[in-house]
Order: sequence, then C-alpha cells, then structure tokens
Amino acid sequence: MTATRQLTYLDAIAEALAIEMENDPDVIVLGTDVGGDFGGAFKVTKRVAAQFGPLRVKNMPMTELAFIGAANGMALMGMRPVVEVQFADFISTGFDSIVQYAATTHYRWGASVPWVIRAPSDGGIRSGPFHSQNPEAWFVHTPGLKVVAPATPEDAKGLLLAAIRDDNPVIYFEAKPLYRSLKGPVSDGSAAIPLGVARIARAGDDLSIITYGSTVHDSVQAADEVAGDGISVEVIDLRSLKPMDTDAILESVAKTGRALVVHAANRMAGVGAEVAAFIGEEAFGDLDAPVRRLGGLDIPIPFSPPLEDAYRVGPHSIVQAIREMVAW
Amino acid sequence: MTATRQLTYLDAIAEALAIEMENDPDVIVLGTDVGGDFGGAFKVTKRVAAQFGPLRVKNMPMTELAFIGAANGMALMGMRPVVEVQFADFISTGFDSIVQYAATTHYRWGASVPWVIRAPSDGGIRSGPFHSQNPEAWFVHTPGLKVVAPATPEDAKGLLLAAIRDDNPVIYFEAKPLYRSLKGPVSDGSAAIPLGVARIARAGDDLSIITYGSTVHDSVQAADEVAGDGISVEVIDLRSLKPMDTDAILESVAKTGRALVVHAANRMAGVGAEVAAFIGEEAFGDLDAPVRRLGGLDIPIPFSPPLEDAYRVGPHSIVQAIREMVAW
Amino acid sequence: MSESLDSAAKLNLAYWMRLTRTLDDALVAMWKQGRGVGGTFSGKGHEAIAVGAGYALGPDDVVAPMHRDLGCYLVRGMSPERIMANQLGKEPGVTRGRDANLHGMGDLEFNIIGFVSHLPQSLPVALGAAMSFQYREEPRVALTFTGDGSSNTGLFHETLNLAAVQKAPFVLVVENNQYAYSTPLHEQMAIEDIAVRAQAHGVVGEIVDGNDVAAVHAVVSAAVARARDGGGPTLIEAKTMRMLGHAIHDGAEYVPAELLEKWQERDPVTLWEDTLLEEGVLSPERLERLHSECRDEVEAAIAEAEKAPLPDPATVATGVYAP
Amino acid sequence: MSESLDSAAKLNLAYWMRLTRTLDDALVAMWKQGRGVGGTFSGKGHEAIAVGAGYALGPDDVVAPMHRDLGCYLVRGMSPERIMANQLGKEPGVTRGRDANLHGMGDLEFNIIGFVSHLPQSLPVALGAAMSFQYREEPRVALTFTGDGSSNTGLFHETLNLAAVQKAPFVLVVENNQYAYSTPLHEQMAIEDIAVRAQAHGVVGEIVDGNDVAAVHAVVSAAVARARDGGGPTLIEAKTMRMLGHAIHDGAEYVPAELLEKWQERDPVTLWEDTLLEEGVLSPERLERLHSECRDEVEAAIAEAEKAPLPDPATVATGVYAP
Ligand SMILES: Cc1ncc(C[n+]2csc(CCOP(=O)(O)OP(=O)(O)O)c2C)c(N)n1
Ligand SMILES: Cc1ncc(C[n+]2csc(CCOP(=O)(O)OP(=O)(O)O)c2C)c(N)n1
Ligand SMILES: [Mg+2]
Ligand SMILES: [Mg+2]
Repeated sequence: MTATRQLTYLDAIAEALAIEMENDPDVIVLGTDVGGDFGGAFKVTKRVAAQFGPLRVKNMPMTELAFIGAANGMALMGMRPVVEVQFADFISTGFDSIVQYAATTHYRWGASVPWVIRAPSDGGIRSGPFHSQNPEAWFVHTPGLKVVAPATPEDAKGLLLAAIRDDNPVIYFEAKPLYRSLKGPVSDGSAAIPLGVARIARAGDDLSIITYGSTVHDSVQAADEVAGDGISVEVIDLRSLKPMDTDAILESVAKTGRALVVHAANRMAGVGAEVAAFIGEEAFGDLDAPVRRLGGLDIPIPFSPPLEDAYRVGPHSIVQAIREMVAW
Repeated sequence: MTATRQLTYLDAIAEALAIEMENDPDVIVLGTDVGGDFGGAFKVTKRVAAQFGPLRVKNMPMTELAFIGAANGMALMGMRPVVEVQFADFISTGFDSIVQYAATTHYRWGASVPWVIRAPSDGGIRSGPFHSQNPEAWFVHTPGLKVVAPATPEDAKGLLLAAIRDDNPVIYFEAKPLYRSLKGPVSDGSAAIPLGVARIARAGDDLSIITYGSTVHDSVQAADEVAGDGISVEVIDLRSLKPMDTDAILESVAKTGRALVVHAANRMAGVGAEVAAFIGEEAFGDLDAPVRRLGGLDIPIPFSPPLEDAYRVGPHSIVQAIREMVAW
Repeated sequence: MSESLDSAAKLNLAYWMRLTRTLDDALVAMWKQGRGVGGTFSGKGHEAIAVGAGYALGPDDVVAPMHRDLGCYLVRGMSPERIMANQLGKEPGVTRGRDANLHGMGDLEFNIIGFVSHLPQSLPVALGAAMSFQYREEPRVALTFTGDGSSNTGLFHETLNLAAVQKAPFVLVVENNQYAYSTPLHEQMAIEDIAVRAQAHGVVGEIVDGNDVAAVHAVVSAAVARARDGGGPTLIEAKTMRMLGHAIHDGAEYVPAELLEKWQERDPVTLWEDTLLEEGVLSPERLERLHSECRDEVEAAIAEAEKAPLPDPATVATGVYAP
Repeated sequence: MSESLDSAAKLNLAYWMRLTRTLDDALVAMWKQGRGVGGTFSGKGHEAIAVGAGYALGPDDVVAPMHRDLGCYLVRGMSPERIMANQLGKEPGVTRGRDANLHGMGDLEFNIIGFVSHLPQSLPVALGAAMSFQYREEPRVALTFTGDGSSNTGLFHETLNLAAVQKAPFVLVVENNQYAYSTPLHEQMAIEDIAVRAQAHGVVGEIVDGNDVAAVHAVVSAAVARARDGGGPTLIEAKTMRMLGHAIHDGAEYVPAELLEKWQERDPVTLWEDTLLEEGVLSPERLERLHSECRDEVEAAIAEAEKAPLPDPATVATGVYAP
C-alpha cells in the first residue's frame, strides 16, 4: 500500500471507479455523456466505459432530476450508483432528488440510499457563471447528506472508494482545475480513506488555515511564501465537509491561536461560515486574533479573465490575510 | 401612518398584497391554488383573489420550476409577479429558476427581475419533514437574491411592500406558525419598511440575541424570563437576511459584549453561521464570551410531538444558553 | 372484466377495499374529533385503484404508493395498527414518529417504497428500482402511482421518457381524481385524457375506469406482465373522483355538489360488493360479516395504536445516517 | 415555400445566414488558433432555423435564443462587434465580460432575452414574457428555441403545458440536431418525432425541414400569426444536424462521418443561395459581393473587438443588484 506512482487527480478518480466496479457488481455509473467511446465531458469515465460497457456505464438523457431520482431507487434496491453531473453547476437541476428524497430517507423509514454524485466544480478556467460553481454549502446545510471535496490525487482515490462504499448519499466535489494540472503520488490497492477525517497538508505553529479543494494548494503556496518571513502556517485540508473533522480543527487552533478559513466558493454563508462560527464558539479561549474567512465574492462568477481573477481567492489574497492576522 | 389597528400576521400580509395590487397594475399573484374562492392553502391570497379576480390572481399547475420561470419572464417585461409556493419546502422544486436564472440575470446582462416569492416556512405544527422547512440559508448563500423574514405583523406588511417594489428577486419567508397566532399593531397606509434594516425587538445591555422569524418571539420571551434575574438581553430582529444589517449587529454587540444567534432553521451551516462568523471577525475585540448559535438539529424535521419539540429551538433552550453565556 | 378473477380473488379484492374504506373512514373521524396529530389524507374514492393495482403485483415486485393509496399499503401486507400508529406519531409506526400520515411509509420487507411530499418524486425512484431489476436480470416489476396534478410536472415526463429509453419494467398509474388540491383539471391542463402523455415518450398508454376494481386489476395485470416480459413501461390513467377534501382540513367547497353526487353513485367499494352480490360470489350475510370483520380489525388497530408509546425524544437525532 | 417571401426578404435571409456562417467560422478559427477566451459554441447547420425564425418575428416580439442561435442575435440587430467582444470577454461585449460566449446575451432594446446554461431555462422565461403580453393585451409574441436533448427535460413539458392552459402567445422551436452533446437521439428518447410531444399538452405541433430557411420562416410565421390572434402556442420541430462538435473543444468523433456528409449536401446556407441563384433573385456576382461584404463586416468586428478593453477588475462586484 505504499505510494508508488504519480497520477493526475483525474486518473486517480478514474482508478477508484475502476477498482470499485471490479470489486462490486452493484456499482454502476450514470450520467449525461459518461458512456461509449466518449467517456464524459472531462473523460473521467472513459476508462470504466471502455472496461465495463454500456450496461454499467449508462448514458442518461439530460434530465438530472429523473436520473438522480432513479439513482435513489437503484440505491434502495442495494445497488451503488455513481452519478456524474456534467458540471457541479447542474446539480441544482436535480436538487429535489437529493435534498428532499435521498437526504431524508434513512431518517424517515430506515432505508439506505448508497449513491455517490460526482460533481466537477470550481473555476479559474474562464467558464463563466454556470460552469464554475462551488455549491457545497447548500448540501452541508442539508441534513442527511455527506459531502466530500478531495484536494490531492491520493485523497481523490481514497475518498471516492470510501464514498462508494458508504451506505449514505455522498456528494463528491471534484476540483476540475486540478484534473490534469495536478499530479501526485497515489497508493496502489483499494484502501479507502475514511470520510470525516481531515489531513494536515502542511504543519505549522503560528496560524491555521482551514480549507479544502483547490484552495488547499493556494494555501500551501501562501504558507510557503510567508515561511521566508518566519511565519509558520499550518494548513488543514478538511477533505470531508460533512461529516467534518472538528477535532482536527480544534487541535490545530489550540496550537496556533489563529485561524483563517479559505474556500473557492463564495464567502457569504458558505461552509467557511460554519467553520469560523464553530471555531469562535469552541476555541474562543485559544484565539489570539479574530477568525478570518476568505472566499469568492458574493457575485455570480464572471468569465472575463480580469473579473474572474478579481472574484477568486488565490495565494496572493491568502498571503495578505496571513500577514494581517499575524500582525493583529 | 400611526399604528391604529391590531392585525394578524396573515392579515397584514394580505393587506400589503391588496395595497400594492391597487397601486400597481403590474403586480399579479401566481401560485398553486392561490385563486378563485379558495385563496391559497393558508388563505393568504383569498382577499386579493376576491378583489382582483383570476386575471391577476392566477392558479398555476403544480409546476414550480415553470411558474417561477414564467415569473422571471414577466418580471423581465416589467411586471411584478408575487409568487406563492404552497409551502417553503416546495421552493426547492423551482430551484433553478431562482438560483440560476433570477439570481444571475442583472449581473450578467443588466436586466431587472423584480419578483417576490412568498414562502410559508417554519414548523412546530406537527407537519413533518416536508411542511416545516426553513430553507433560507440556500438563498442567502446565493449571490443576486434578496431574502426577507418578517417576525411581526407590522414588518410583514411593510417588508412585503418593500419587497414588491424592489427591482430584484426577493424571497419573503413567512413564519406560518405566526399566521393566526400572532396579532399586533399595523400601520395604516402604504409605507414600506426598507430591506436591509434590522429592528431592536427588545433593548438590553448584557447580551445580544440576533435572530429573525418566529424565534424573535421565543427570544423576547426568554429575555423577559431572565430579566427577573437581572440579566438584560437585547433582541435584534434582523428582518432582512440578505442584505443584512451588519451595522446594527455590531452596534449591539459593542454594547453587550455577548452574542447569541438564534434561528428556527437547522444550525449546521445555517444563516446563523454567517452571523456568528461575521461577529467573530468584526467584533472580536468586543466579545466577552464566545458567540453561540442555537438552531434546529441537523436532522430532517420529525413530525411526532416529542420529536419535533426536541428538534426545535424554544424559549427554554434560549434561556439556558443565556445563563451559560452570562456565566462564562 | 371480472371473468379473469376467481372467486377467492374477487373476495380478496372486496375485503381489501372494505378494509381500506373502513380505516379511511376511521382516520377521518378521529381527526375530525381532534384525536389525530397533524393532518391526514383520505383516499376515499381511490380504493379500486390502490387495491386493484396493488393486488396485481407479485410479492417480489416493488411499489411506491402515494397519499391516496392507503389500500395499497394494506394489500401489500402492512398492518392497520402500524399504519394507524404512524399517523398518530407513535413509536411502533412505520416511521417511528419521523414522517407524517402516509408519508415515508416505506418498508422494504413488503417491497414498499416510501414517498416524500415533493410530487412526484416517487416516479424516478420506482423507475430506478425497475432499472436495477433489469440490470440484475430479475423478473421483477416496479409500479408507482401519481395524480392528475402531478402528471403536469416535469418529473412525470422525465421519468416516462427515461423509462421508455431504458425499456424498463415500470408501470405508472395516474389517479385522475379531477382535482389537484383546489384546482380542477381544466386549470391544470388543456387535454382530455392524461393517457395521451404516453405518446410523447413512446410508451403504451391506457385508460381505465378507476372505480371498477376488476378493470383496474386487469389493465394493471396486463401492464405488469408486459413489463416482466421485457415489453417496457406502461402509463395507465385511472379516472376517478376524490370524494373528500385534499386533506382533512379541507372542506372542498370548490367541488360542485353534483359532481360528487354523480361519482357517489359509482362508489368503487359498494360497486364491487354489489357486483359480487349479483354474481352470487357474496351473500348478503357474508358481506355483513365482511363489514363487521373490517370494523373489528380497524377498531383493534386504533386501540393498539392509541395505547402505543410516543417516541423517546432522546432518540431524535438517531438514524439520520445509515451506520 | 419561398413563394410567400418577396425578393428583398429572400435576399435578407441570404445575407443574415451568410453573415451568421461567416461569424461562426471566424469564431471557430479564432478559438482553434488560441485567440479565444474560454469555450465557444458553433451553430453551423442551424442558420436556417435561427435566421428563419428570428426573421419571422416583429420588432416588438420577444425572443430567447439558445447556444446555436448566433443568427438570431444578428437578425434581431445585435452587431457582430458586440457579439465578438462578448466572446472575448471585453468591456463592450453584451455582458461586459460577465457571461461567456453566447450565454447571457440578453438585451431588451432588441427584445432579446439572455439564456443560462441550465437547459431549458429560457422556455418558461419566454412563456412568462408571453403571459405578460396577454395580461397587458399587447399584440406581441414570445418565441424561444431549444434542442432535442432539452426536449426530454421536465421543464420543456411544464412550459408547454402551462402555455397551453394559458393559451399564451408562445412559440417554441426545437432544433433537433440529432445529438445532445455526445448522445444520439435513440439514447435520449424512444420516439421518432419530437413534435408529437405537442399532443401531450394540447398544443399544435409542426415538423419542418430545418435546413430550408423559407420553410422555417413560413411555419414560424404561421405560428406567430396564430399566437398573435389568440390561437395559443405552437411547438415546431426543425430537423437539422449539428455540423461541428458540441463546443469548440469537442471533435465529435462519435458522429458517423456519413451522417455529416449526408447533411453537408444540404447545407442550409448554400442551399438557400443556390435556390436564389436558380430563381434568379441572386446573380453570381451579387452573391460574391454578399460573401465579401460579410467577410469584411466580420473582419471589422474582430478587429474592433480585439482592440476593445477588458473590463476593469474594480467593477467586478457592481451590478449584482438593480439599484
Ligand atoms: C412539488 C410540490 N408542490 C406542491 C405540493 C403541494 N401539494 C400536495 S398534493 C397537491 C395536489 C396534487 O394533486 P394530484 O397530483 O392530482 O394528486 P391528488 O392529491 O389529487 O391525489 C399539491 C399542490 C407538493 N406536494 N409538491
Ligand atoms: C441542466 C443541464 N444539464 C447539463 C447541461 C450540459 N449540456 C450543455 S448543452 C448539452 C446538450 C444539449 O443538447 P440539445 O438540447 O440537443 O442542444 P444542442 O447542444 O444539441 O443544440 C448538455 C448536456 C446543461 N447545459 N444543462
Ligand atoms: Mg388529483
Ligand atoms: Mg441537440
């Protein structure tokens, strides 16, 4: 189980899909354009489409509400559908099937709905308001769902394996800017990484950044930058947003006394608000400075490069926040 | 413009609708079962249905996505549709028409979408997981919407007038447990109460409760209860959640040094997280105790009385939190 | 139509319909007396559809009933006590006090899938079940119900279309009861027969008299058989009338009295009993006994349910997730 | 079919289609050369639909085009510069750098409603516009476009049903181009003609050759006239072929070459030019001039757009709300 190979973030996802489809005939893939020679808008399912064919990698008409609803029914029958929404933005089209049906079923009548929705999210690639969204907050607020957002190839693989094996509906947000741009070591084998356990992406003593998804990398970059000035930053990669590893957060903040919460999604009432509110409530005595949050602006995501850059969090804004917080 | 009459929360809403339909022929009402002699599941539109007839109070087939989408088109043509979703819970069925279309249009191409969606929310009346929801956090997180949640008959009237006159899409959450149970003074005339301005529901010095909707009343009740022990609690009724009156929050917290955020919606990543995170960030120096949050549990809303009571925030849990915070 | 049913089956249908009506009447009465919790729905007028369709399924088939289908829960084997306990929010209820009235009353032991309010969410869920049967090459069928109002929703069409493309073993019964809450058909749609909607998706469409249990049973049985044989999905429009309000609080003043009178003459439960009396399958005495057995069963169920405990509030947050 | 058009109109159609094609070709070329920003969509093959339908509307009518309808924006009066500037994310673009390619290119001055990606959100929006015309007793019509893939969505059906119930002055053109992204028709639906979906809602359904601009113009004109006269909505299925990939990055290897070849023979732009040459409405010289005028216009537009400024990042958060 040692990390032997370097894989892209995308290939790590594709590998996890293949492993679990081999392991378990109840795992099938559904979505628009996922099948055939095409293999998905981002080609994430190309490998499994070729390996398992159309009975297990099924093209759906562009009807998210119905095919996520159908995934609910399959899951109730003991199957483990892995649904791709073409872009995370289109998850809103299947909203009721997720937040009203899947999320509530186990509580109401005790039946499990073990599916995964894979949602390619995030931006920075000039795709505009409808191909760049990070809608995880809607789902973290919804009782009954699990929400995952891997930042590395290793986690992308391990968390997808865990998500598929989990007996609950799990939304798995892929950071699409990382698909091909990020390569990293990936373990052989089929070990899952448990949901709900954060990872220390970079250890440090003076300030904790709590983040997930693509901004983990921006945060590490920022941390490296300020290290030159003797500021030691710890970066906590949450990995799972629901359940959330609150112990890891508290432990880090107890050590550093300063917390900066960062995500790509827009800041207003985002997941970062939950994290910051949690820290303010549970670690008040540890805090040497106010908990700060960085996220996208509270605007639809613009497409033109200068505007999108102004919308997004990046290493530069993180560095600035770190410096201000340390000086507080 | 003096407050001369006592109206129920419901009648105050009905009055605002009637006033604005008289003032402005572009105001029409749409929704399932809103028209005819029936006048809506809660009879909120009965008065205007009788007064203005089926051309202005229009029954829609139970197709929220389409009729909210149609409201988008009407609004683009300069009309001011006021849409009723039968229960706030069903707003998720029209989600894309709200969060993708209406919310983004002005930013993208400069056209106004002046509609109001009236959403009867909140529970406590044994209606179960699909007739008790408080989904405001989804919309507060979505850029481009405005969100309002009146707690009193006076505000219900004044804020609805403002919402209808506003040139943006406004979601107006009605607290349905208050419809007939709450009576209060309501001003004559047609003056609006501006969106984005909070109200001090009860003045106090030792602790600030920041809340909205039905829990304003629970908070005031709790505040009255602890007043006997010499604890002076200020209750801030936000009224508007987006835009939010952050000045009023800061002013109160600067005075009291303690903030408790309360809402009926489930706590996890709710609007209260935004409020608490905001206070933690902007009023850190003022705080004598951690900012605390009370909200519903992170579960679907159960129907059986002992379970629903255990799910909900109420005066009792607020009193307990106040005492703990003051003792901190 | 009733020729294809043997006497035992005919009597069974009579029993389930009468039991349904008796339980339905009891629910209405209790809620009017203030002995209920929250609201409740009556399926009065829908018994022939709920029972006739439910009875056409095999034990391994899956069904997702809606809020007028009390009879379907019964015919699938759910006990009146458990149903009553659910409506009263009691611990032994199907949802253990979590979900209201008939909502959420799923139990996979009976191959019943529970519904949510958001209509018609059960449609794609039942279709997904049908698609799993197909994938696993199991000779099972999934059937679900929906209303005239729900037949206007997008999800109705998306589901039928997907079912058609997949050629899934899926049967959809539309209970056209003339109203969606207060809204009559002509304010909901500009067509006469909902069954024509099948053509939009390349699906077989049928119309049946929803107050004739034998007719419902026959048309559903044929559709189920076709589905099981790989013949794909069927849409069945069963025409009937909602005889009471939308839910218990609704007096339905908006429904013309003549319309109700007209349909009252064709009450599905008595219609079937009269048929069996005429055919000699039932004697008046046997019918009387049937009625009193149903009454006893329902009364016992109420007594049990009323004395059952409420859920323990300490358990409120358990069971949100599968372990 | 072309009989009902006078020569000037025929020439106009030829001009708009050629301009559309020229601009479309230029966009494709620029993006392939890396001179674009983000992605772009080609409407190659859709010119007769976009132009023919757009040309059938009066100036007060409202249109909500989709991502294959470049020609419709042009025929409604939006300049190639502004369209090009939008695609390049420039400040003078329709959305001032806010929305990508053809998305969001609404401008009420031209009675154009912008679209969002979430298909087919424009349908109810256009219907809402039509309902306002009805309410205000204005003799205006709203028309919108959608694709074969989008015709499977629930919103397609909800919109048609609501339009039918309201008898709204609404025209819906389905551009059946054989594919939804990589998915061919037979994996999307189990019917032959999308036009049959009209019957599910009591709406008039028509089928037209989407590569024959005069035919499109005629059938849309008739539908618009009927709508204006209170005759209610029409669904028009225009059959065509998407001649390039779904978007610029897509090589569309999944489309059989023969299919493209077959449709290439009936290229809507040259088909119409050939018709006009045959009819003597166009001379070869005039056609040559038309082509070079379109080229000049597009080149000028590109030059203007390329030198236009990008938006000022300081304005990024302005305009989210109407003041
Ligand atoms: C998406 C959604 N919107 C609104 C409602 C509220 N509602 C409950 S039942 C109903 C009418 C349903 O009519 P129909 O489908 O004909 O079923 P019926 O009740 O007549 O059996 C409405 C509007 C709902 N349940 N779901
Ligand atoms: C709700 C939704 N899901 C997925 C997509 C991604 N997507 C964009 S266009 C498209 C195919 C649309 O096909 P069709 O309606 O036939 O239009 P065409 O592109 O062929 O003109 C898809 C799947 C989308 N835009 N909206
Ligand atoms: Mg009905
Ligand atoms: Mg297409």
